[in-house]
Amino acid sequence: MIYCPNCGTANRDGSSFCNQCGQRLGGGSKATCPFCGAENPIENIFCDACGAKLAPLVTPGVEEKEKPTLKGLSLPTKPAGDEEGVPDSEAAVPQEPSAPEGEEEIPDWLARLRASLGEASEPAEEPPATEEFAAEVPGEGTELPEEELPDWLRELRAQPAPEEAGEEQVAPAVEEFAAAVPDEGAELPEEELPDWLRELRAQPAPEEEAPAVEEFAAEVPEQESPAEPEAEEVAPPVATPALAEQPEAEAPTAGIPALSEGEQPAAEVEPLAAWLQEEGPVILELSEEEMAEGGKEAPPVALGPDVPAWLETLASGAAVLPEELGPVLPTPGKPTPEEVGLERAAIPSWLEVLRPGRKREEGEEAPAEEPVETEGMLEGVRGALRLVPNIDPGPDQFVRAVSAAATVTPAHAETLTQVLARSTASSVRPRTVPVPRRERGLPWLAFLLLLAAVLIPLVAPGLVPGGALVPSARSAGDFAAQVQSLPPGAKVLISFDYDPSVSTELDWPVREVINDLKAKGATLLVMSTTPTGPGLAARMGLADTATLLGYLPGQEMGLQRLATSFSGAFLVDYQGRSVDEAALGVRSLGDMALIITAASSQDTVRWWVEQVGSQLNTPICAIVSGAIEPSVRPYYSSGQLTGLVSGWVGGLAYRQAISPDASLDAQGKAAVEAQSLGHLAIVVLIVLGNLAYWGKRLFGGRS
Amino acid sequence: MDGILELLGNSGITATQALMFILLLLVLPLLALFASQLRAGKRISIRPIRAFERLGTLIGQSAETGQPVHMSLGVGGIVDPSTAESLAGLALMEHVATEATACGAPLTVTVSDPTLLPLAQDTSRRVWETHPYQYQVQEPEARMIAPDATAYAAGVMDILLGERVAANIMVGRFGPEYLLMGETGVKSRVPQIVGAADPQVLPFVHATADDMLLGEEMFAVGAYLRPRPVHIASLRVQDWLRVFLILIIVLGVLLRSL
Amino acid sequence: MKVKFGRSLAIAITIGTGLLVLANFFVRNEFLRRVQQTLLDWAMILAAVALLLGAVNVVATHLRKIRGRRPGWAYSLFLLAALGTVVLLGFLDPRGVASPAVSWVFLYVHVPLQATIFALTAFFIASAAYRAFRVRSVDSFIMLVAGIIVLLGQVPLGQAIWDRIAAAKDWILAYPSTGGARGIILGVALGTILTGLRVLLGIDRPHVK
Amino acid sequence: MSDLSNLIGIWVSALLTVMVLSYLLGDNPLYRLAEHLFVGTAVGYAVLVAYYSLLRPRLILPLLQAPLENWTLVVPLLLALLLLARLNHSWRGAGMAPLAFLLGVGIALAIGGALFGSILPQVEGTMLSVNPADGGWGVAVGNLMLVIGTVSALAYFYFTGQGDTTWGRLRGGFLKAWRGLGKWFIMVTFGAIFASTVMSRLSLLIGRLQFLITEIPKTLR
Repeated sequence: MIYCPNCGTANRDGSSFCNQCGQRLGGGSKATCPFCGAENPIENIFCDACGAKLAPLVTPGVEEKEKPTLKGLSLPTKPAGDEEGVPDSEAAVPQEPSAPEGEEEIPDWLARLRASLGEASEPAEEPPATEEFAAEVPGEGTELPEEELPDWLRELRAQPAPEEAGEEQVAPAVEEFAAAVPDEGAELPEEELPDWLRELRAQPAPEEEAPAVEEFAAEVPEQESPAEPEAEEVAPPVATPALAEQPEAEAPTAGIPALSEGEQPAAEVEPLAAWLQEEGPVILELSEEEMAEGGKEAPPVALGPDVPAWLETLASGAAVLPEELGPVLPTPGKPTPEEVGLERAAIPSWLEVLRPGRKREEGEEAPAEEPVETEGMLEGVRGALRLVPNIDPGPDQFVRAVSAAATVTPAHAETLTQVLARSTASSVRPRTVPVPRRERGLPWLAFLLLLAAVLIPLVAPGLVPGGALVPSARSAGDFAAQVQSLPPGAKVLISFDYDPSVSTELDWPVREVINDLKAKGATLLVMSTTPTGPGLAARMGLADTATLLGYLPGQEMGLQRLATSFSGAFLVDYQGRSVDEAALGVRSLGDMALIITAASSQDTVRWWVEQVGSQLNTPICAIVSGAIEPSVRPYYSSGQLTGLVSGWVGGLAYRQAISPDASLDAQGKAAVEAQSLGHLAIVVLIVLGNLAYWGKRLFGGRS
Repeated sequence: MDGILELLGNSGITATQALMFILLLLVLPLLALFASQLRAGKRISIRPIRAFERLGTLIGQSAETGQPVHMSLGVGGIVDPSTAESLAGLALMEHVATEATACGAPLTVTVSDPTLLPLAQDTSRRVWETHPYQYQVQEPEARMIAPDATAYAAGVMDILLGERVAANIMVGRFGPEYLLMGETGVKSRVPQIVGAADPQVLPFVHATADDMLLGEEMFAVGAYLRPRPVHIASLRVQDWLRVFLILIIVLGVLLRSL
Repeated sequence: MKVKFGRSLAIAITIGTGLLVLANFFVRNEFLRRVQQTLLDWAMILAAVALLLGAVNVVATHLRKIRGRRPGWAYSLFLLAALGTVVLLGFLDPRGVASPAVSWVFLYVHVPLQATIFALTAFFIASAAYRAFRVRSVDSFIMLVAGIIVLLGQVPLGQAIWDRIAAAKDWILAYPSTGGARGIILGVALGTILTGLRVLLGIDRPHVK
Repeated sequence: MSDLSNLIGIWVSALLTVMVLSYLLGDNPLYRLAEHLFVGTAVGYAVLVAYYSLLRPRLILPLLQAPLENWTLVVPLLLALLLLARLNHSWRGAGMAPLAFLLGVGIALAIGGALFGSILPQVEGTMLSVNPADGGWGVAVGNLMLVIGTVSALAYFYFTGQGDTTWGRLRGGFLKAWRGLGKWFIMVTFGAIFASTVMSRLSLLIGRLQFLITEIPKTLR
């Protein structure tokens, strides 16, 4: 199922557009062109459809962020989707100071946000909205349009939510933030976006971060206290109490499962808990894996082996001096516990984003429309990894941080999310347990049986019922008749269109035919459409008795040219000498009395029939591998091929047609019997396979 | 009608050529129409194809275990009739490479035809270069094994046997040598997603792959994995042409029979 | 700017050559035919050059493997030795591939190796048959029946079991099996046309950075 | 000398054959060795063929011997040099032009091949009479199976669907039935092709075994 990021409707897998609201589904690694609305691959700099510059959508320039006010924005992109559920308070959001000026400058997500707000909010003239927000936040908090938040943010919310020690704590915190933020946060340049945020994008974090992580991680256990009450104490000074707590809540088995232990009555909790207990460790492992991929990070210490790396960073970061995080992270300082108590005003805006969501009003509906994961390791989780925000962001910081994040992450966060979301249960088992993939299918038994079946007649012929009875084939008889009707000195073109792979199968019939042709006194010209064909021809001792024209490159086109003009098709022969067409007496393929192709692919036969046969009256015969006989036979039935020998059995039939009295030699007999028994062995294997399958299915048995 | 045919014949165009040309031209307005309909918000659903859905899982497994993903682009090149199949493989490769680098799964891409190699290399380089932390992720390795199909298969067998591969994704042109690779993958218990078009090969794909892209499904990579209106429109056009062909066949059969 | 120009140029080249070569399928015109043939000749030459590049890639890959002492590096030594020997022998003798030394290697090393490796498919087909023909559903039952009839219809042993099995095999191969294969082939052709046209229209650009 | 080299050759090839067949006992160093030798000779041989049957006679010699007559070859020469420039990493972008050229040719061949090599003959070949008066009941039923098989297998691949309208549902149900039928025909095809491939592959194996059983004793005599 795919859930619509806009309205949450479940859509069939593979849907591209939501059945309910028409929202495009399936991946956000696209940039919507601000002019024509076309979706472009994220790496495009210019719109595929109209040529507009898209670059700023992907990487907003620095200037943008420095413009404090937002001028009029009209939203050229998609029409509003589902407006329900978007609280009024959001109307103000677009006026957020960090938003860009020109239309082209609007980041993609913002554009969509705008769109979803409807035309009503054409907010050009309004003053910077920060104050307004400040007023609003403590009371109500703003719920942002769900589709706007990048997945990773959403994820953040989904995880800490059950953790919140008590929601009362949150409100005061919010209040204070709200007061502080407008002044402080607005200045924070995007460059200071902490590395860990970037890291959420699924690549290993930059090198310099590693020491910091280590240190923070080391800090955490000290502050740690196992129970709620402590958490409460810690909470007020810390920006994101819930996050700080996470590491503490170590369960015996894994870090995360414990987090869900009965603390949180929120709507999401139940499924989340189930998920966490079952599958929690897995995410962690994945994350670790990602971290480890770079090979540069310190292993996530101190928080329990199972806490996802990003959570760890997050937690430790939050627990320690948040205000310093930005500056500190690149050059790790030595934060002391005292610093933790610093005033919140200093909290960087980006951190604000991580603030746990506001408490839901009584009677307010839980966001039921949030998608529940139905498959993969997040099964049962509501909105765990969706593009729906579940964070109650600080007023203007929301947009800022998201915009910052959006600039850094778009494609990669999305991609990772998709990967994660699609992981199935099997992908989440601990590494040590081998993932059961499929049964082996007893190759040993199969190999032995087949070898025995083939070897027995070769060593002791005459045991197999049916014996060496060769099925007579009319097509082989026609072939023989063609060869026998050749006048002496007739020119015959033989094309070696197979390679050594099937030489064992085709060499013998080809040799038979060549011997007969020689006996008829035909003039042989030998060519090949495969690079190795000339070598195979030379092997047959044709070097002295025939003209080896060598390799004709170009496959079908080469044959087409050969059919239109023989001259120039072969510049040099197999030996590297230039081909003298006059001496050969050949001006076109029409001079040939017979063309024979020995082919291992039906395409080659088709080329001969279509490119050569359709232009000339020269009869074409084919010697083909038995595997392609069914697809080549129609050409014989339609008369485009005047003779057909397929594989060994066809070769035997051909031989019988040439000299009906001669009986098969011992080797030929043995080969036919081996063929018979080999087929029987395969049938036996098929039966065994079914017995094994049905035995297991009906009577259980080992798995 | 005869007049038109004569006119065409004089300028070197036969009736069948004209017919095929019309079939080809039919695509353009349909494509434009459907694409604009989609852009205007028309809904079209596409049937689910499991192989595309499983792709991410396999890459996730690879990221988890650190074992590489192997992707084969087949034995076709870009200067022969198998070009389209090679391009389908390439399109899927771009997607796989993007996901693999994003989550840090090592990826090895192998080709057989030397003309396809530069495209595979450029694709992997492009994916890698757009990665913001390119110097900390591995660039997907694109390499040629051998221009000969059997030798290529032998080389792939070597990778499947020797490199503890987490997943084997093969999309492109495959011939009878496929069985060597596919069955080795089964034997080494590597999960496989295979897309092939040749009916001679498909039964073996069916027997060895966990998920298959059967025939033309492999050409739908664009529409399923990086959906743009034009890709979905392209599928729609394909379906219309399909109906067109079916109608022609049925009509022809009726005419012949009556 | 430079990049952009290069991109446009590349797309223009693709579309231009594509249309020139394609035109030939629809019109019989001597001039167009000669243009097409010239283009195809050039393409063959370029493909050969690409092969040289590919060989360099093969050598580089295995040299890296050897230098890094990665698992199996010793085999890479043999691979490079075989490659080097063949190339050296070929370039020492002006007859190239036809020289006795190269012919010997081809005849006694390359052909048996290729033929035998390919012959392994016989075993693989056996183990695949063990798995593939299980009756899990109506679909697989149909496959089983068709498979067994064709399997036995091809050999004398089958005729000893049921004398009309060869006819049954021929019927299956001629009608229902051909029908299914045709559906697949037609579908692939449609996919090919659309994929090709997307490139010719400049919508997909797999070759452009 | 020739006899001796042949004798050695037969023994070498027998040894290599056994080395490859040792794969059946499991993946082992002998097999790996043989396989790497094979890949090496394959690449080497391809290089020789590319040079001796393409580059030398079609590019190098004409330009050296009669540069004025073959002046058009300057274009592929230039493209070839651009392609070779890829060896230098900073020049990688230069390879775009020759690749664009190759792709253009390849796409045209693919489209042309699909139209004239697949669609035209296959559609024509499917327009068969299902009238028993034309060829008897056997042929008529067979042809009918072929036509139904082709049409339903083609319908099996239907990708897109319509919305949840009455017409859409009706169409969906109809399609579903056709697709199911198509699947059956495809399975028949799979079974038949699988089985008919067995024949060819078994004969390859038998051939290799016969080589071991018969050729080696000959050399010992």
